[in-house]
Amino acid sequence: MNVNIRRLNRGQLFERRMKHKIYRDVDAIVADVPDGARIMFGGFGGAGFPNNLIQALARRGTKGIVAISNNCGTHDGELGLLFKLDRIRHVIASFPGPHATHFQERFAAGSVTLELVPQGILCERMRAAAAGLLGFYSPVGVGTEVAAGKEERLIDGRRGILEMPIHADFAFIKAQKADELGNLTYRLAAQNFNPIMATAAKTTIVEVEEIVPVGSIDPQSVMTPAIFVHRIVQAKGVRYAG
Amino acid sequence: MNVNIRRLNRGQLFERRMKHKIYRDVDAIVADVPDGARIMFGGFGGAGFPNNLIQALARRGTKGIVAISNNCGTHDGELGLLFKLDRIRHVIASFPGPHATHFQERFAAGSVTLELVPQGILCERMRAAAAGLLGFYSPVGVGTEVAAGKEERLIDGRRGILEMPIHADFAFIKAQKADELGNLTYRLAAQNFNPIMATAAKTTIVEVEEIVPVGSIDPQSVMTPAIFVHRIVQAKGVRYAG
Amino acid sequence: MRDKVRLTREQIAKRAALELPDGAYVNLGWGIPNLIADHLPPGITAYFHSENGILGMGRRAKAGEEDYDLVDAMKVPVTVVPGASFFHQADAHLMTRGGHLDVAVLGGFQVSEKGDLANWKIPGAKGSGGIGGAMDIAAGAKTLIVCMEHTTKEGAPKIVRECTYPLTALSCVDSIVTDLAVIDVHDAGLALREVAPGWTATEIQELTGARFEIPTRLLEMRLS
Amino acid sequence: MRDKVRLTREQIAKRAALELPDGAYVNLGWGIPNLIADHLPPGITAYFHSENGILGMGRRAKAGEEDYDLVDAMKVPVTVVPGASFFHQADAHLMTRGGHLDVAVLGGFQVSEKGDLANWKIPGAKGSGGIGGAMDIAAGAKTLIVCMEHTTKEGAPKIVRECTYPLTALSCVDSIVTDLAVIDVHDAGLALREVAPGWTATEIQELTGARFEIPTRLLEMRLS
Repeated sequence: MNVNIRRLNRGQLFERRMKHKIYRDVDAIVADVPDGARIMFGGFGGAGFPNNLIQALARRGTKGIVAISNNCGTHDGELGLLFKLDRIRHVIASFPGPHATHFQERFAAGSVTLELVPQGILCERMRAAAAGLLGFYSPVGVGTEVAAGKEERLIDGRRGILEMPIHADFAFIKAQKADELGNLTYRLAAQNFNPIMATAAKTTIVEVEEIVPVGSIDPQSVMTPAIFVHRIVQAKGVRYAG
Repeated sequence: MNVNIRRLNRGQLFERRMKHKIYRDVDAIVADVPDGARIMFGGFGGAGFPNNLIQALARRGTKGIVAISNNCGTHDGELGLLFKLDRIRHVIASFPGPHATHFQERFAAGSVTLELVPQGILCERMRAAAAGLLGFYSPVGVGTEVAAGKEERLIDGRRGILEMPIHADFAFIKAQKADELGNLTYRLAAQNFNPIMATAAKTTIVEVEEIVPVGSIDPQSVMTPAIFVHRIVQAKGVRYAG
Repeated sequence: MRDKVRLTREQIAKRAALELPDGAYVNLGWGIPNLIADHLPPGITAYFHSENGILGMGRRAKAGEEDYDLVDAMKVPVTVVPGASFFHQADAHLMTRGGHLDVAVLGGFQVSEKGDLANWKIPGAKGSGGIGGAMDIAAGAKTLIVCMEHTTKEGAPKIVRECTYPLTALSCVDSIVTDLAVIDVHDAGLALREVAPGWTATEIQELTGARFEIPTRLLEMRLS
Repeated sequence: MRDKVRLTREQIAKRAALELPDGAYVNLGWGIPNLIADHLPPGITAYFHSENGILGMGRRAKAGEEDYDLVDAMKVPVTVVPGASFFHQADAHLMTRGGHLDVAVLGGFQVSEKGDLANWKIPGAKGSGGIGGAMDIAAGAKTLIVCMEHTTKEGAPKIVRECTYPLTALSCVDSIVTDLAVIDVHDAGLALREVAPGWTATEIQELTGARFEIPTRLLEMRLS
């Protein structure tokens, strides 16, 4: 790397700042997540799920959650645990999934409500929140159930519906590495929703496989810049194999 | 990299496809850019300008260009050359710049028209085009000259103005490396507008410092995936030092 | 009279694979389309896109080779080809919605004569249903091919005048490849292009819920 | 009577630097704000954002150290600190507009009593003018501080009831640091917080185009 790195002689201060972000355990990092919180959960296809944070949240007992997630878990795994324990009251998802048994039971019984959103629009509505936009017109879902109740408009000869930003109080995400300032990297297809959600919530909580010293991630390889990351915990990988 | 790489036994075909993208010289790569073309030009602050492509376009003689660019050149450098030769009739820019002398003269004389756009909104309107969105509401510029003629609307208590996508026929961009399929990397702050413009135009033409074999860029380090890149030429770096 | 052949799912996939131009960027949906990757004709390269952030997806991982951070949209461990790239889901759908994919091939429950597609929800089926990436892909692909059986298990036509199933997108389908025919969707309506071996255009029309134009020279579906 | 001191540009920058919370993500605009990076008080770390795609921008590059792919928004070759990151301009402005920057410090031509800012165009000036990133930054920063001279060269107030210059953003300014005072913008209007050494609140009010509230305990501007 032919980058000029400024030598900082403020080791202590850096450390003080770092300490604000790094937590020793997964229970402490979710300890203030209140009932009724709107929470984004990363992960797709078994990859990149913040399973340790989800399990810590289950232990904490937070209820009345509004969850934003591509799917609704796999049996007891991933978000499945929080549905099983009746902690989620409403979910915004693109593909709840046939194996999201705890969700499906509660959805059928009417104890959980669902807003079904096309997957790319789910991403884009979160990104709009992250980017300070107030809404956008999209051709996706025009003429389908998804358009119900949404304003439709003809723009340059194309039909579009107005989509609104999705904001959240917390994002629970999973990354591969964090440096002590909160710069993140992800592995292969385990990025999925994580980098978007990291930018879209008021407080982003990340579980990582490894915490590395500041300066050890090439600035050109950072996938989520530290500005978006508020709390970090190192947690042993847990993958639901269901 | 713990990625499973499929061994392809289709070397010849890969090569045929590559040949569609790789051009031998900068004059050939712009030979079909017609009068009146809408062209996005990357670059910011002297970094990441496709100066070789700009000079080739000047030699070709394309006129009546609608240019989309953060600024309007530095004296004879960057876009300055095309203004000097009276090849640009309209420009969408965020900061034409005090050193854009050829532009400023023509703007004062009325022979070039300007749409002035906030820099982030310039990015976002190009991204909307790239992402298949039809428009978006933004709080930027509310109550200012920028809002003139735009629809304003109150959304969740915030004032927003409707911004439309910016499409283009061509993007002229500069990258550090391309592999033979068109995967790109950029160096340090020389990314700037290039990755966005690459996604937003019908035909993306890139000048690179180096063309490398397929497979030599780590899939996790690709900054612009090959799907966005249509033509590649290796060109010796030209930086305008004005 | 020749035997009437109904194509297998693999044969439908093989026939659809012939529609891919060399070097195309392609997204394959669930079901029959997902079989296409294994049935590319010799001499054709396609770069497969997965909406979870992969361009240049390769074959499925072999036993022992699985990396669960490298899965396709169906959770199946896969591989990547040289020249692949990874990105996040918003960029993956910038590609789908923004017209960057040359071809998408999706499964279908119904296709209308105007090219409307219904492929995400069966009326009356149990559960919440799920959209996934289908609506973004259908709205944005340059060319959309639907692969499906020509009729339901009960024999009802799946190519219809108006879809009665919940829609995925309006006027999005370019071609339909079924076990009985290849049918194109034009502005003027449907046009039969090929029939499965042994079938006449009239017989296909009887199993189709919308009228199609019959070409002067009707081709037989190539199976390889 | 004490000598009346007007702060130098460096002193304005130094005073503004005291407003930065430790660990803040900060964007500095052209002019006086750009001097702040060199005047951080001891014990304070700030991470500087540049709208061309840098977070963690460091000091200017020394002679011989310049890399022209690593420049700030003013084209000046810079360095980065450990823990920096690079990204494209759309992501850089996702940060500005989306409320991710803790503090932005911009220059100003005029600030109104409602916190409206005019800082991009002087009426009647030659040339096209240019907005750059100012409107995105002003619309989105969590805290916006304006650094400027208290009056124009001709002595006209730059803090006014209504801006007469072309606006950058409405109701965006939180605090104003000038060569004569620190003034906060509250919902109820302006509030004087500090005055330059030797000045009284009344004297500052005479040079200010809008009324401000005077605190019971008026502080003197700290210069270091």
